[in-house]
Amino acid sequence: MKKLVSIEEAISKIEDGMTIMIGGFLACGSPNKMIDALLQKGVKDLTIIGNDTGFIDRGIGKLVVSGQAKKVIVSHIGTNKETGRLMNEGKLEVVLVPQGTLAEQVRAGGAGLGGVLTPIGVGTPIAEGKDHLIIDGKTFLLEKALRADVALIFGSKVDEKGNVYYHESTRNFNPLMATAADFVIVEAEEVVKVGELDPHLIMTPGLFVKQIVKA
Amino acid sequence: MKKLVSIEEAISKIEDGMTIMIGGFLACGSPNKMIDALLQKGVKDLTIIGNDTGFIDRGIGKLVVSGQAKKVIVSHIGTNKETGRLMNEGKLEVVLVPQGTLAEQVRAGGAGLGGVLTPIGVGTPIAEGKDHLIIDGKTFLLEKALRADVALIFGSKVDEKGNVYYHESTRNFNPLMATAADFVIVEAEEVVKVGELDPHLIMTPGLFVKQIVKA
Amino acid sequence: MDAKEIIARRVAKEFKDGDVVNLGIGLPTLVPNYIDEDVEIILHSENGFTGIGPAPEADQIDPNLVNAGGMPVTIIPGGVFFDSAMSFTIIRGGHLDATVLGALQVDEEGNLANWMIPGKLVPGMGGAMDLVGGAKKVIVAMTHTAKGDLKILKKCTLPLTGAKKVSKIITEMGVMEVTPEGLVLTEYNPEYTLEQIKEATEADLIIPENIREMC
Amino acid sequence: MDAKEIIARRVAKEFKDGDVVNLGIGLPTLVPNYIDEDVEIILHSENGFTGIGPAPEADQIDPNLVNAGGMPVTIIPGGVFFDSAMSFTIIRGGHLDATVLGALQVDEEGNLANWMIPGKLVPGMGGAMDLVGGAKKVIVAMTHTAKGDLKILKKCTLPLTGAKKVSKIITEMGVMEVTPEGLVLTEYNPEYTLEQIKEATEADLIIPENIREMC
Repeated sequence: MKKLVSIEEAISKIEDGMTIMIGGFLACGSPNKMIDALLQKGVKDLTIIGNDTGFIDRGIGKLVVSGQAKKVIVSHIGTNKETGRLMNEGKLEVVLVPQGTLAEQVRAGGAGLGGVLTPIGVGTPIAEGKDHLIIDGKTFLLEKALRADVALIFGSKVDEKGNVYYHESTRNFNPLMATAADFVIVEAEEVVKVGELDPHLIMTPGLFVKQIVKA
Repeated sequence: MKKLVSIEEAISKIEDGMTIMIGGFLACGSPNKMIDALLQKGVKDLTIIGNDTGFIDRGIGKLVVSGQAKKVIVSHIGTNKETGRLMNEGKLEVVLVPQGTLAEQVRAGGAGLGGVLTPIGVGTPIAEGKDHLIIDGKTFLLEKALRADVALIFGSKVDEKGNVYYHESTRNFNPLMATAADFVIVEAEEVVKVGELDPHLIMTPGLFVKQIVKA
Repeated sequence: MDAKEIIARRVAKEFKDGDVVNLGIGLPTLVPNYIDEDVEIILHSENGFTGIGPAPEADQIDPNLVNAGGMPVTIIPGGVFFDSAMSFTIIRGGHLDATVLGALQVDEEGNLANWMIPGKLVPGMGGAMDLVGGAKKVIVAMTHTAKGDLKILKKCTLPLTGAKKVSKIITEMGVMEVTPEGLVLTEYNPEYTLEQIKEATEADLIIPENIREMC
Repeated sequence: MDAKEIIARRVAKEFKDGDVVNLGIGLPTLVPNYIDEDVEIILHSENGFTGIGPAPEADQIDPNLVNAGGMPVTIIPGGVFFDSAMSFTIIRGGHLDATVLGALQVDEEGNLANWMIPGKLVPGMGGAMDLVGGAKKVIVAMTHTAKGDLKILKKCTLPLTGAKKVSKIITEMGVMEVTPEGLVLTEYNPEYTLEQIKEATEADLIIPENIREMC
């Protein structure tokens, strides 16, 4: 199975209205070439799941500025003023989620679990309308699992079978998102031969990855 | 903080009646020196959480044969006939849990989550008496988080701050258990200086580890 | 060819290039010997890696590298080591194309029992419940009867491993698919008559017009 | 010393050797400058590592290594990289000894608001809800008032980040502990009179007999 494809071929998988997970944390470890390709393709009405909406000119934020996102599910929007502006104008739906809850929701989606039972957010506005479970006397919120049609992740070194190594703080949400979408595309900073990566250093097994594009 | 201690000092933390997690999979990646020290100390009425009860002469199984376990929470007992015999004689309580559920329960205990919502086991005897949650039309069992007083784990290379690298298939439950106990002791095949391990190869951050003993 | 070889050879035809497969202990481990050269499958070992290679030579045995049955194995280039949580994320999350397991009993609704005989034998489920519940395709590979006792039943009488999860049953007598209408014998081994196969099967077998010889 | 330095210097005294600490952006990042040389703390960065080191020289900036505020940092020997799930396992699972954060409002019940001003400013909670909910000790470090507006209230009016989670409030005026009886002013800065401090605080302050000067 040949996984390495052109950006054009990979981007052809993404259609209007899809839910897309995009890796990275304030654009560190984000698949920037794929984001640019999405801009160029002009695909719209996207629901984007990511840690944050980055900056107006970097990371996920570009897709907010371009108006291609109809909804974002993120933990933070403070570094991109356009997100707040579009939200206040009613042009963008913003769901804010505690970062650790978001990580677990994505992980649960990838792990076949129904949701997450977390104590985080109890007694705050984000608990409103959500199921509260009392387990052994402690209260937990039920936060549902998240999945996406496509996940766009960024890998520092990727072998031809799709095994991914993430360098330093680029890892963040990438390995979680790689498990939680129907179609996973990794943007590889460097593509290496099978066998070149230490099997202990591979953080995303290639079985999760459908396509590889070069950064 | 000096974490490297003698086995005698580490073992002194373990008392009758405690709940102990022990890493390893059919004794591969088990802390065998610590298990032998527990045998020698003769501490009893233990509740042991592990993947399996190993063999009569290897791994967790030794503590079953010696009669020091009053209860085991494991996924498999078929390789140790003594477990079944003691269970049938009413001398040992055995709680059998699907391996993946056990892994998530331990992880949830370490991650501050209330439990696991898993589809595994629905419609089987293990679902009896457990809460069933229907989420978006699919049925999940609520399996509670697991924690222990002490976790005994095995690491292939451990630095003096307690950062752990697990080699090959010794990893299994070890990194999960390292997060889910009040006191974590790692048995190190090799102790190395701080800085010798690639920070990407460390699978258990040292902050989880209280003490290190040499294997 | 003995019964086991017939079964393993037929199971091997179930896979397409790139499939991720978990093989249970015993008979299923014979399957790789019969897979077409141009079909490359990824073998998953639930104790924590993908890329199971051939058994090592006696002088090459590595105690840190065993399969889920505790037997020494090797890992092929492109293989990946991970912990038990990731291992079962792969299984439970729907990332496993197929699992091949033996059974004590299987029935026409696709129920499977293979983890205990109350009062007699209780090995535990290990990873079997997760495999049966999580794999996209659950293939039961076993001899059609056990010392004359029927194993393919109208309704399992032993405690279930999974409810309505089996996709296909492959024995030395034939191939049966679980369908909403019941068990369909899609292929038969011409060494047996259809009458012999029906007699060896408690479940009703639907014999389609286009039944083929097993190959 | 300006207010920020006074606060950071006092916060630095909260830690003991080996503590695992997460410092919020802004003022809290000044704290490491004031920690005793014989106290070694482990700094946690919620985007995915422990062992935050000093900021790099301009020509040493590594785009793959940033802190949770997106700023270039370094990692010290013994530091560890991990993904967002592990990062919040550390936070939510009770493995973080302390977190130091700023606040828009904090009240005498230990409630904290710092993630949004409805209709005006909605940066999102990022990791703050997890930090407030998960850390063993939640230290609010901030200037006592904001341009004359009181921030230490009887009851927060802004949406909460965490309910009843704050342990201690440290400002340039003093140190307040949250107790079941209310806010206890345990230390005060002698540059201010107790009357001035009370006037700058909407919450009732309990002044114990053994109140000390802030150091």
